[in-house]
Amino acid sequence: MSANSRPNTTVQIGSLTLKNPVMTASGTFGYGEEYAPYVDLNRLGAVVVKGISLEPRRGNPPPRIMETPGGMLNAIGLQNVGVKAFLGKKLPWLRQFDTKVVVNIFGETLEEYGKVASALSGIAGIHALEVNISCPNVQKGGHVFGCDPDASREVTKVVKAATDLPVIVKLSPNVSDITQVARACEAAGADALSLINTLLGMSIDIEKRIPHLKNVTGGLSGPVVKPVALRMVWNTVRAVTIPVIGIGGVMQADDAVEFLIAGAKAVQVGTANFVNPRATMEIIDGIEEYLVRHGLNDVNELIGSLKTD
Amino acid sequence: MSANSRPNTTVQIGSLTLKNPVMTASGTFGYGEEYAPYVDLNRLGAVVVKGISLEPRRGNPPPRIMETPGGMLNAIGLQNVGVKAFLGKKLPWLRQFDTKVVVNIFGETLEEYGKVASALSGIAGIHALEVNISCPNVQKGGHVFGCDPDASREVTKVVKAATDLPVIVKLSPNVSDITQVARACEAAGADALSLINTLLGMSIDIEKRIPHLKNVTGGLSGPVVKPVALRMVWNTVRAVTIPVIGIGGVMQADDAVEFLIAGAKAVQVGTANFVNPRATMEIIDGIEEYLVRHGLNDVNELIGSLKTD
Amino acid sequence: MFTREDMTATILSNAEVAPCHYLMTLAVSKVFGQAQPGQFVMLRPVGRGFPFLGRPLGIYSLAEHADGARIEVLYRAAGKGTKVISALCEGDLIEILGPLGNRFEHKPGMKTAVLVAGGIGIAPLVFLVERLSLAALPERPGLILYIGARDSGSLLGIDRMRAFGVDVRVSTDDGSAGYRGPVTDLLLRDMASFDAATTEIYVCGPNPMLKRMSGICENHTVPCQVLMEERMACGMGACLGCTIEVRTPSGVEYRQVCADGPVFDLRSIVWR
Amino acid sequence: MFTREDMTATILSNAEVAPCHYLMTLAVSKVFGQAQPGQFVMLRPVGRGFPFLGRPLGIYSLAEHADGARIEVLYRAAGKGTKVISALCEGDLIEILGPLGNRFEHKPGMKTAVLVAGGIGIAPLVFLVERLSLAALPERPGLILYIGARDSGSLLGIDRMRAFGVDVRVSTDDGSAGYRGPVTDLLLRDMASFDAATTEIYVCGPNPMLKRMSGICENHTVPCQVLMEERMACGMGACLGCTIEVRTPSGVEYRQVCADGPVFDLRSIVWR
Ligand SMILES: Cc1cc2nc3c(=O)[nH]c(=O)nc-3n(C[C@H](O)[C@H](O)[C@H](O)COP(=O)(O)OP(=O)(O)OC[C@H]3O[C@@H](n4cnc5c(N)ncnc54)[C@H](O)[C@@H]3O)c2cc1C
Ligand SMILES: Cc1cc2nc3c(=O)[nH]c(=O)nc-3n(C[C@H](O)[C@H](O)[C@H](O)COP(=O)(O)OP(=O)(O)OC[C@H]3O[C@@H](n4cnc5c(N)ncnc54)[C@H](O)[C@@H]3O)c2cc1C
Ligand SMILES: Cc1cc2nc3c(=O)[nH]c(=O)nc-3n(C[C@H](O)[C@H](O)[C@H](O)COP(=O)(O)O)c2cc1C
Ligand SMILES: Cc1cc2nc3c(=O)[nH]c(=O)nc-3n(C[C@H](O)[C@H](O)[C@H](O)COP(=O)(O)O)c2cc1C
Ligand code: FES
Ligand code: FES
Repeated sequence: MSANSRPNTTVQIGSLTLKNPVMTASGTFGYGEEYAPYVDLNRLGAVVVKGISLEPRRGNPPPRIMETPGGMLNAIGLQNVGVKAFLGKKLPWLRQFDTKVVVNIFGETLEEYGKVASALSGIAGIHALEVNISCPNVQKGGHVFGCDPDASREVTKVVKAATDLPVIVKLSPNVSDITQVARACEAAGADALSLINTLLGMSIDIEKRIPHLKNVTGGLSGPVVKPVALRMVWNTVRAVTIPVIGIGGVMQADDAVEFLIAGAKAVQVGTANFVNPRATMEIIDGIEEYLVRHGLNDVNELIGSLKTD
Repeated sequence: MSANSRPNTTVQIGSLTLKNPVMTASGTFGYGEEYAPYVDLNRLGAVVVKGISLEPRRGNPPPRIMETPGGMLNAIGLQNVGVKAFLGKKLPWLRQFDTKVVVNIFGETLEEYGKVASALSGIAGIHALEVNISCPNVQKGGHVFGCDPDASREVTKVVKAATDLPVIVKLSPNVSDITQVARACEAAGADALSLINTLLGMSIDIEKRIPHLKNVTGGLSGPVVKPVALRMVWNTVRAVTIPVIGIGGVMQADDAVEFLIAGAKAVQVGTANFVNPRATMEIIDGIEEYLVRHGLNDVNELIGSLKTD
Repeated sequence: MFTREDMTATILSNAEVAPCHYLMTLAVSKVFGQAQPGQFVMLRPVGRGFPFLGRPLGIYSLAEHADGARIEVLYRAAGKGTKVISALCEGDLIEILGPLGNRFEHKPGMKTAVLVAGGIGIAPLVFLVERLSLAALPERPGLILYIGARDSGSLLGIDRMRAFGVDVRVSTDDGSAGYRGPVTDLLLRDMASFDAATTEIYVCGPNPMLKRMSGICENHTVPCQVLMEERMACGMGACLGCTIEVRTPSGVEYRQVCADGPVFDLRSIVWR
Repeated sequence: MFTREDMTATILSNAEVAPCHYLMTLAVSKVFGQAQPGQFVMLRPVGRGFPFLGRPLGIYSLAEHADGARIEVLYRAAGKGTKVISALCEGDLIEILGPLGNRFEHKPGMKTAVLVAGGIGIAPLVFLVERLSLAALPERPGLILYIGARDSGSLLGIDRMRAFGVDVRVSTDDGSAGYRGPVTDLLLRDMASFDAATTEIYVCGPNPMLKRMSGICENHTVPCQVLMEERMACGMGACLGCTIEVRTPSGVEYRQVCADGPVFDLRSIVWR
């Protein structure tokens, strides 16, 4: 590689081409606008927006968040503006940027998943859907779709049937065997998988003897979840043939490189945005520096390069 | 409570009486001897020794451990001296102390679980068995017993049939719904449950592009797992009627108090012993101080006192 | 666009000014020159595992100069995170985000500004008064501060307030200074004397005090702005973590303290 | 029984003595008075999230006094954890465990001690030499040090060695001091001259050097003790994390570096 030629960082997530493997994680980057003062959105591989449902949602009562050692708990309750307001108020602003827009969707019933997916299809400026299956199925006694391979397969089928966009299914880590769910989603036609969503956790105010979160339990994220996320990505890339996107505790370039070496084709940056709004920019630069330092011409040479015996 | 009367800290784990709710976690306190220079074993609620199998085990090839943000990964591979050497060389030393000795056991087959359990029964100085079900079942394609409610039930049955000692079943957190496994073990006659064992994780040396652990994946422990452990304890205490012992990231008294408030009848201190060999002593003192500061005469008033609406 | 430099401050001093209360002076970038009263910053020690999230602290004072700005924050070591911050020394770097949030407002015709502070709640009000005393108002507004604290030792910022010509009325829980009892009692006595058309009340303090204030406001019409506090992660409206409930024409709705606030119409707040 | 005090040290100094190399002096409790050459301590900064586990560092020197002891550690800022430790200042407290591990041994009839150090590997050997020069031996043993480093700037501890009357033989990778090339080349030339019955070799350094040493030992019979390194959590034989493979009469077995070592017979080591 000649000294001044920059390594290729373009990666392929199914039919979706990213200029680099760094995406934002849903719910941690708002609708992009919030971070415009800190981030040049044109430089991002992709923006994944806050989870969208058919109708607007108020979310959970406060308090909704709490810091934990090396991470945080959240129980936002999927508050969002709903499909209509997203298309009317948020998407137009995002269209001006030269990046890929991935819309994270969820529902409480199979039908709802399908309706959201179709409502977002065939619309300029939306490049892919990410399906959050870590939601309670109100028709199945609130059992979380993503914790059951069959329910995960159903959701994937419904969404695939409702859209022509590439479909990324986002897996829950709160399962006995993530590869089962991964295979079920692949079989149902998922174009890619992203993992992990938050680990279920809890923390208590011992002076008041009440939970720190009004919702009692919440989702754990941040550096603390990285070892678990990395292990699940490593298991999943060897269980499926579709691309896998690594999520969980990516704070700096080194963390992203770990996921890429484990076999993830891209990473999503979540909680890191809160503690360092410029995290994505620094991670993009850091990955390129790593490639140069190790004499690699192409990030794809790094992906899946873990040596084991 | 009169100023100078000390609060009661005695707790009951089924038929097992502990002078206080602080136990050591298996594999993190050796066979007790290692910590004698730092800990007065007479003050401990109970000592849980390193997991014992029928035959001695060499364990995994090194490297076996790696630090992670706020925690550590280990793949010791259940190295241990085996039942015979334990009874001959380790137990006699432990007998001199006025504390409860809990022997953590495991096997690779149902038969092995049964044999270890009976080999340890009717022996002076052993007060209870803790059954580690987070082990691969060699007869079922290496599928981990503890990740399947039925397999967990079977193990519990076999052990109960083989011993008259109180049986504590130690649950794995790497499951979709820990309450299912908990109920299965309760139905099979478990006298108590302890949770959590380590979360499966992984980490990578990005310069060499090899896993930090020779075994590739390992068990995550330390402060990072506390929110997950606390959530699972909270779920489990409301799903079963037998006593639950909280394990995971208990570093200081405040952490122990969180588990007690959530409903755990006792806690186990694990990784904390590595970074602070006197952790158990300081936690025992700290719990008592908390009780006094809050005007509680009895630790049992604290247990399960979480207020939610 | 904000740069790394805009997100890094140098600690010029970090002194304990009262038991568990600290005054920190920070050398910051030019971008903080635009900071307005009521706005806050998120502070986070550099390169430590803990605290993981930034800590929101109001701006106590701001001074611009040629190649940057200097801000002060007055804070209480309330818990583990602020204790770590209070242990930082002159010359240490600290990660900073800001200026964040909305601002205290005042109508052009304001004749009297009534400030109500509980304990450390004085901090953002000092910055407000500094700006009001410079504001382009038809006539310089009368400034009255009602401040309550645990004891005389915990009364902070009063000297600065007096220096700005503020009429200071003190109350303490233990009576070691001024009136003995809640500061809201002091205010209540005078409420009737304020002209709702030309007076603005600004409140900052602990929740119990804020709730008493909203009780008072039910029987009076003087406009009242309050600085609300809630746990935060991002500080910029992205995580939706810092939620409170407010009454709106279209019913009770959630608002984000960091982005829609921290300053709200006290009468709109739904108290838990 | 060890107390909290025994587990807390005060940093008296922590200075960079060569690029990325630091010398830290610690005020420690009386219990460290028993420390022996080859033993180590686990160090961990107080009250930070990171590093989470202690860092094992060999003892470079020990001095007892009336109400305690003073130890020195000579260390390289190799990674994230030791970098944090290197940033600690005079007066800071640091958590310490120790003295841990076994010790370098010597037979009563030892006439010559051959020390082989690679880079920072010099540290524990300096403590060894200090003790050997005081040891109750029939005659004061001859002391020869073979030391290799990247360059002349990275040669540490030599002055102390000379002060103890050690005959120092230097090699550097870049030839900026002494022989250019691996220090084991220097040693190899002289190996034949050592009497296996009265000579003892002590080795400490990076793995590549240790492997070359074991190659040399295959063709010679001089006893050779090596200080091994492995990642550690507890430092006291409880976690079974710091495992290495050694040859024993009953075949290849696992040993714990912290409890069975860190000093081993170099010929018994099974290299990965
Ligand atoms: C807009 C705004 C302005 C503020 N201005 C000031 C000020 O000028 N001076 C001052 O002393 N304090 C101020 N506070 C309160 C200050 O943020 C908290 O005291 C601080 O966050 C406590 O952190 P801790 O780590 O010490 O407490 P911990 O209890 O250890 O914190 C645990 C978590 O809860 C959060 N938290 C705890 N209490 C509060 C609180 N009252 N408000 C928001 N988050 C909280 C922490 O940020 C942390 O994330 C302000 C808060 C807000 C929202
Ligand atoms: C018995 C013994 C004595 C030692 N004496 C000295 C000494 O006197 N001077 C000196 O400079 N170094 C010494 N070392 C090596 C020193 O422990 C490592 O350089 C240090 O642990 C690196 O930590 P880190 O956080 O900087 O590196 P990181 O790579 O960030 O550490 C990650 C993890 O790996 C462990 N680790 C990394 N390298 C080593 C290593 N070589 N040995 C053991 N653990 C390692 C760390 O402790 C940590 O747990 C000794 C090691 C042992 C086992
Ligand atoms: C405050 C917050 C809100 C989140 N909202 C969503 C969401 O709406 N949809 C979704 O699929 N994941 C959501 N997540 C999960 C993240 O996208 C990500 O999967 C998780 O936080 C792990 O990554 P991290 O450790 O980098 O944060 C949210 C996470 C946080 C912290
Ligand atoms: C080094 C190490 C060895 C362990 N060995 C065992 C074991 O033999 N049997 C077992 O049931 N659990 C074992 N555990 C799990 C602990 O007992 C405990 O469940 C887990 O570490 C979580 O608690 P902690 O966060 O306090 O460490 C081990 C943990 C560690 C870190
Ligand atoms: S702190 Fe994130 S939205 Fe307010
Ligand atoms: S470090 Fe724990 S056994 Fe050696």
